[in-house]
Amino acid sequence: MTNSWTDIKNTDLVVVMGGNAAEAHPCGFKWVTEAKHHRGAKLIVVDPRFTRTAAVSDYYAPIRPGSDIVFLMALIRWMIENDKVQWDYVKAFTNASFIVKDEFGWSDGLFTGYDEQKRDFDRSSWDYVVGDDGFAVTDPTLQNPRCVWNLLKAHVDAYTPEMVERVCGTPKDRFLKIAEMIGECSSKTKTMTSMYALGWTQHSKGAQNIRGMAMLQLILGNIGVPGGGMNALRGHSNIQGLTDLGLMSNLIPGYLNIPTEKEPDWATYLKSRAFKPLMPGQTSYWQNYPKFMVSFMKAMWGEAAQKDNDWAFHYLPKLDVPAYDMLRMFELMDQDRVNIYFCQGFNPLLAAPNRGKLTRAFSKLKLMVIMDPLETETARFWENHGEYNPVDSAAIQTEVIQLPSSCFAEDEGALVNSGRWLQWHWAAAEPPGDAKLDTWIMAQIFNRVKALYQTEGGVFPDPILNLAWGYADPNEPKPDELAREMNGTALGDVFDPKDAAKMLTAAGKQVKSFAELRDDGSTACGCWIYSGCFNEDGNNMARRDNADPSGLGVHPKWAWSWPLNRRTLYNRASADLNGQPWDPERPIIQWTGEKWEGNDVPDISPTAKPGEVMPFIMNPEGVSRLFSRGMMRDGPFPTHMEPFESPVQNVFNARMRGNPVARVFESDVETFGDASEFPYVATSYRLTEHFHYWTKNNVVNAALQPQGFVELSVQLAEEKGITNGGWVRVWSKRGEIRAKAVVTRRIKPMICDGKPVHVIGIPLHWGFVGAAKKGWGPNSLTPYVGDANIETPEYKAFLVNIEPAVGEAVS
Amino acid sequence: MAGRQFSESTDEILSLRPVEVRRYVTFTRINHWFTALCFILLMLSGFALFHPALFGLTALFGGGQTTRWLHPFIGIALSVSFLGMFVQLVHLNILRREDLVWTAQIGDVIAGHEERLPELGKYNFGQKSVFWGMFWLILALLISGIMMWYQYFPDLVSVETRRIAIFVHSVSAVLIVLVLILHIFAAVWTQGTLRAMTRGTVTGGWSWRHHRKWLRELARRQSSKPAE
Amino acid sequence: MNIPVTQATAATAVAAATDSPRTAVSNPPVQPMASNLGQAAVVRSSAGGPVAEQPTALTKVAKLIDISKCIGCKACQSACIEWNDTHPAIGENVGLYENPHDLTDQMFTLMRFAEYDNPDTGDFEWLIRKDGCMHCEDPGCLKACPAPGAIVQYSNGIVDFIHENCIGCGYCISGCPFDIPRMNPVEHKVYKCTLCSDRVAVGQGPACAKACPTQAITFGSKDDMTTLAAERIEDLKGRGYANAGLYDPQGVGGTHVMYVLQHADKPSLYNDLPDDPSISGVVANWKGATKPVGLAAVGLAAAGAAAMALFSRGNRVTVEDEREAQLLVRDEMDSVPGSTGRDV
Amino acid sequence: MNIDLSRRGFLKLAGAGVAATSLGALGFGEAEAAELAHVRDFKLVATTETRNTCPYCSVACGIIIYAKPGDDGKRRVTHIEGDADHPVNRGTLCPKGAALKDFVNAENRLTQPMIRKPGATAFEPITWEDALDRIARALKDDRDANFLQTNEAGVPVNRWTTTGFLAASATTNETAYLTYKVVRSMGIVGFDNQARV
Repeated sequence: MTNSWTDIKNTDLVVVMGGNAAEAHPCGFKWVTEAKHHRGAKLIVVDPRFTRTAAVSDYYAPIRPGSDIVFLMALIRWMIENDKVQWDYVKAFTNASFIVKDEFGWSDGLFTGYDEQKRDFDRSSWDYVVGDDGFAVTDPTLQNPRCVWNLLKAHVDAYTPEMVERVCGTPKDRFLKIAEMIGECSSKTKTMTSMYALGWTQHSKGAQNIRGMAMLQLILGNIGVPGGGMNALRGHSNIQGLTDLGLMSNLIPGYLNIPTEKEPDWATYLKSRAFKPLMPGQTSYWQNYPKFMVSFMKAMWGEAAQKDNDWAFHYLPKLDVPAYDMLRMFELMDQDRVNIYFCQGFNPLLAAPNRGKLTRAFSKLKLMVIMDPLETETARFWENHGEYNPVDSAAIQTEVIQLPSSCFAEDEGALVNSGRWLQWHWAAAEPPGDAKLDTWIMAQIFNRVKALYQTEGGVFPDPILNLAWGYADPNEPKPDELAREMNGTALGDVFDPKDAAKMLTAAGKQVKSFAELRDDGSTACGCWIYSGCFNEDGNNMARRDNADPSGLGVHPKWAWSWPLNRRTLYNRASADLNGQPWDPERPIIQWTGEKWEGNDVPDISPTAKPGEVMPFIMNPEGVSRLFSRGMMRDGPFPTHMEPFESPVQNVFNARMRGNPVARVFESDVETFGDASEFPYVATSYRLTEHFHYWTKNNVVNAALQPQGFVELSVQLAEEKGITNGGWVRVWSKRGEIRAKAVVTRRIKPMICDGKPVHVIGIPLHWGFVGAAKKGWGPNSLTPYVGDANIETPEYKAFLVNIEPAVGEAVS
Repeated sequence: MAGRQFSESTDEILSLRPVEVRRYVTFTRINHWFTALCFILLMLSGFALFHPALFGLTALFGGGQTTRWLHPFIGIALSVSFLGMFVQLVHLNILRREDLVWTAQIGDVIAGHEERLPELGKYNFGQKSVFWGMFWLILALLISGIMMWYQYFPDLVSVETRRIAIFVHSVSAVLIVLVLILHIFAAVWTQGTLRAMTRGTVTGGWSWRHHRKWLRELARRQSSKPAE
Repeated sequence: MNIPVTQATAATAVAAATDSPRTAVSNPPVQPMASNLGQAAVVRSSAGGPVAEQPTALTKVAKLIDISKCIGCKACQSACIEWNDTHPAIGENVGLYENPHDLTDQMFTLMRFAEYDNPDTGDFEWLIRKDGCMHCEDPGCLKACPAPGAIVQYSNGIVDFIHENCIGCGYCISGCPFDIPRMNPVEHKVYKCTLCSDRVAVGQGPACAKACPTQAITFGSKDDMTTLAAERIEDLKGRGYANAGLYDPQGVGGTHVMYVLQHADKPSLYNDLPDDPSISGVVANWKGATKPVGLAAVGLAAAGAAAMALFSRGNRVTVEDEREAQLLVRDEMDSVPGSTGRDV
Repeated sequence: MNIDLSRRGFLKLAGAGVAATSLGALGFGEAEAAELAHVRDFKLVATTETRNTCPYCSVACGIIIYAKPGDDGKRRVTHIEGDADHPVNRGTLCPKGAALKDFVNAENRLTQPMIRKPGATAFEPITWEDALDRIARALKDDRDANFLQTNEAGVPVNRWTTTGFLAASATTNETAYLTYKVVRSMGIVGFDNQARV
């Protein structure tokens, strides 16, 4: 989220598209009802199903799963056509005026540079024209036909309301009414917020869905302002934290990167991360990258990381592929190229796509280690549960070790909420039986492996032997020790760069914030964006002053928000070129003539003059991007792409299947189904009564929605002879499930490209362990393909068939 | 053989001086008193739940919960028991022409001028009314009682029907208690009656006075028995 | 930084809530607190059970359920289960979102879902109503109950069951105009929402109102809730719901659980919420006239019969009657031709 | 004789009825049966309160955990409720959060390490010592066998692809950071977390 949960109360219009906030985030959704009640805000819901969010909306429109880009581009087109543009914002704070290279273009649904063999674009043409001075060329008058604004106008021209009706199945009048409501938020004093979640991410072009809305928000001038923003409603309680901390193949805490093979040394690695400003006088904050990186290496390897060994650069692995993400690992497993796999609080057997493939892949492991507070299907993938898990245990040679871990009630530490607040919590009880804290388990594993290397030697033991492990009890590092390590410590005295005589922090003390981090090895910091969370003021994450002096829902002294306790990202953009708030009634920060001040921590240097330094300091341009250059693999503008399994062909290019650059493993190609065999569109989701597969173990939540079901329209039910509450069989090319049928008027057939499209909703929760009735997850059906940029699986749009089935099978 | 129109086969003149007549055999008397016992228990437990002022009666049964579950079972017992009575007594309780005359001359009944009334069989219209009153009210109580027997039949009828059932049950209960009072009163007021249900016999005078046709038939029956 | 853990000690003084709570948004105490809901606050009690002569005058409370804010998430059900330590069964799907499928003795509140195609706007609406005890000012359950003190009404308006006194007859189930109370088939006691009387008694709001994520359920004084409702109704009218209104049915004297309805002209749209509920005439008659009249009739009859038995001579059999009987028997026996004699 | 007896009997009966009636009217029954009105004992009395955060979604609602010692002397959770002081949830909780107690105390909580041997049809208990030693041994062996120090071009790559680690989504930052350190120090690249899905 760019903004915080409590900030939503400042909005005038909430658009829930690509999500189901009321069901997935009920307590956060409170701030929507608050905005409706006290600000008269309106709520729009666009969703294939009439959800419980829609139940309290002011306006609802249906949409075919996987067609969101068309809807969003059509909204942009409508805004431009009807002059619903926050012009001052667009001209000053976006790259609308930047001139793009002449070679860049788009035709037949593809941008320039496509290589069908590689399934990749050559993105070199997707960039600005850069002048001899090294700065990008712009046309502030927006007259140049090659400026971003004019290219955008041309790009969205095809996305007419009629096109929306044709591709999305959304009635034209519904679309136009929504466009009109949204258009009102181009006013400087009206804001719209976008609340989305997996409804946008779980597509083969998920990132482009989100970009589409982000662009719309920029055009309306809604990024950085109270009540605005792009608000990704993160799923799990610390998904944000784990992402911040880089627990991914290619990340280092604080959104730094693991080097690739093309960066064989420190100098090369840093060279591609120079982040030289693309416009004169701009702050390009990533120029501090080396400070963050060196401090991280010092936190990891302490004394072993020195300037002369490039800060132990080779202790880091180098990637040969963009990422060894979950899907790639399961693919490698299936190829018998993985031996050991750890699942820490994760149930991939039900969470990853194409369960059949997963079972096959897990069966090829030598050892699987589970750390979990609860029983999971993954831990028991080898156990026969009749039709619910029809495996031959004897044939599975995988050893499985299941380690009982603690849960939230029993441990201490911080979780990062969707609004980037780090909130500390304390242990209330002791783990049951012999269950142990995760930190203890990780320390035990590490210490034992280290001891083996110490006694036996082995391959490249250095990074293990030298890992910084200065914890009071090496067997159980304490949460506050780890938090302090993440915050960062001065290893030597840290001085003010502007005044070498002024010592900011003495050696041995906690650094105050990442502003004190250095690239000379005098600071260590585990996660630079968290720097400031546990400094010499104490544990700021444990703060509990809920005061809100501004009344804008800032709560500056409640817990701690990264970065620097800033509650709204890009908040500099909430003020105009003179530094005055666009909306005087919602002033979040303003320029006093000398510095930035206000209700939030300014997202810019406090002395950066408003007319000179632009708000988007994390971009070398200083402005936001309507045209994303080569940053995304599938295009600088979002363009319509059908799901890999779609009932209709891409209107731009009938030959194009799904996202043309999404990664498809060879073995999975044949598992994609066609509309001839699988005529119905399925979409998967979670019900508000449940939390993924966890609450299966909870008798209360199991009672509130006890049994697996699918939802379908009255019309489809009649067509197929399916009765409400009766059994159905749903199958795709990859597997089948049985479930009860919920026949409802909340799902209605749509007409797309002249033919009726039926949507079948498949909620997830059920498996073969737990208190709830046994059942299947939708992942028995879903295709094994992910988003082109981030590999999130396409769970929200795929094809199935359905028929009535008979009662409970014997298991 | 002389016809048996006004008497049971077990009714019999037992002695002549003085005349003593068997009115009820032992089985019938046990049946009656068992029914009566059930009735009393039902009345007590029913009254306890009927009016708050009488809730204290639940103490006799060991509290409200016990009273609540016991009452319907006693009701079933009574119904079965009464059915036995019904089978034994029903044919002499069918209304006859003389019952109309009796009813028309109810004043003479109350005044004790029975000589002005027609001769009656084993039962007079009052007794028949008690019989049929009991029958219909027990039937109503049984049916409505089952409808409101929540422990075993929670979903037998709709809430609306159950409300009516409860209403019918309580009104019927009041009526049947009134019938009972009439029954006991008549038994007491008409002296010499009670022994019919205690000893099983009545005096000849009682029979002559109240049920002369019955007595007459018994005498005829016993005189007309074939010779040994 | 405040202290994260507090340990209550037995030595802590017993505090008491002086009046009804005005909100559900507060954290409950762990120190012993005196309850203000006891015999002293009872204004009505079933079947002539004991009431306080001068009941503690507590502010009337109400729970306001704003259906236009309700997202049907069932947090109220969940919070209710956890607070009241009930155990609803894990059932099955029968094609509905209602789970359990109805109120039970283990589920005091239930989200009911109604799909409605609004003919006036052409829009589809999903009307979700939290069902549960309405805490009537004139409670039909209390009226129907035959067990003294098994159902009481406190001066703050809460209608509560005193389970020790419940005899399990189920009359309250028939007496309720909203079909709310449910029998526990094992204990033979009837259960329903208590409005979390144990929480209210120590100054806390009901668990459901505290939990409700969108604050569609709010709790406070009935006056405050009525004012809040008016504000919400105004907002809804501004959003095109011309018939938005408050559901506080006067047929039962008003209720201490009220709804803000988008379509207050048609409460029955919301899964058969009664349009104009009142205590059934049958129940009223049964508990009204029948009781005293019936008892009087029985009493009078008994007394009359007793008096007559005492003071009138009764119908006696005379000596002449006995003689007449002997004559008759003799005559009848003899009169029969072919008689072989007396078979006595 | 009969008559008199009968009359006495009747009077007795009538008298009993009147007596019962009067007793009832005098409140005989209530004094005996009616429990005075009262509410349930407040169940949080004498519990400990701990501030915590709901582990489900990222609204991260503030919660208060109420606990008291169980039979084994260990502190056990008896109730969980929203923290009214929390600026985001203001004491509210969703249907999952409101039922957290039954998550913590779920029957399916794991309480001891288990091992499933190759081809076996069931888990069997194993001690922590043995389990951790087995894991460490397996890691060391696999790493030594499959760690790739340089690629074909001779560039140092120091990666290990035959072992993977899937991290959680509800562990604390502190656990996550420690996990990061351990996994990265070994050179594991098959590293991912729930954010992927």
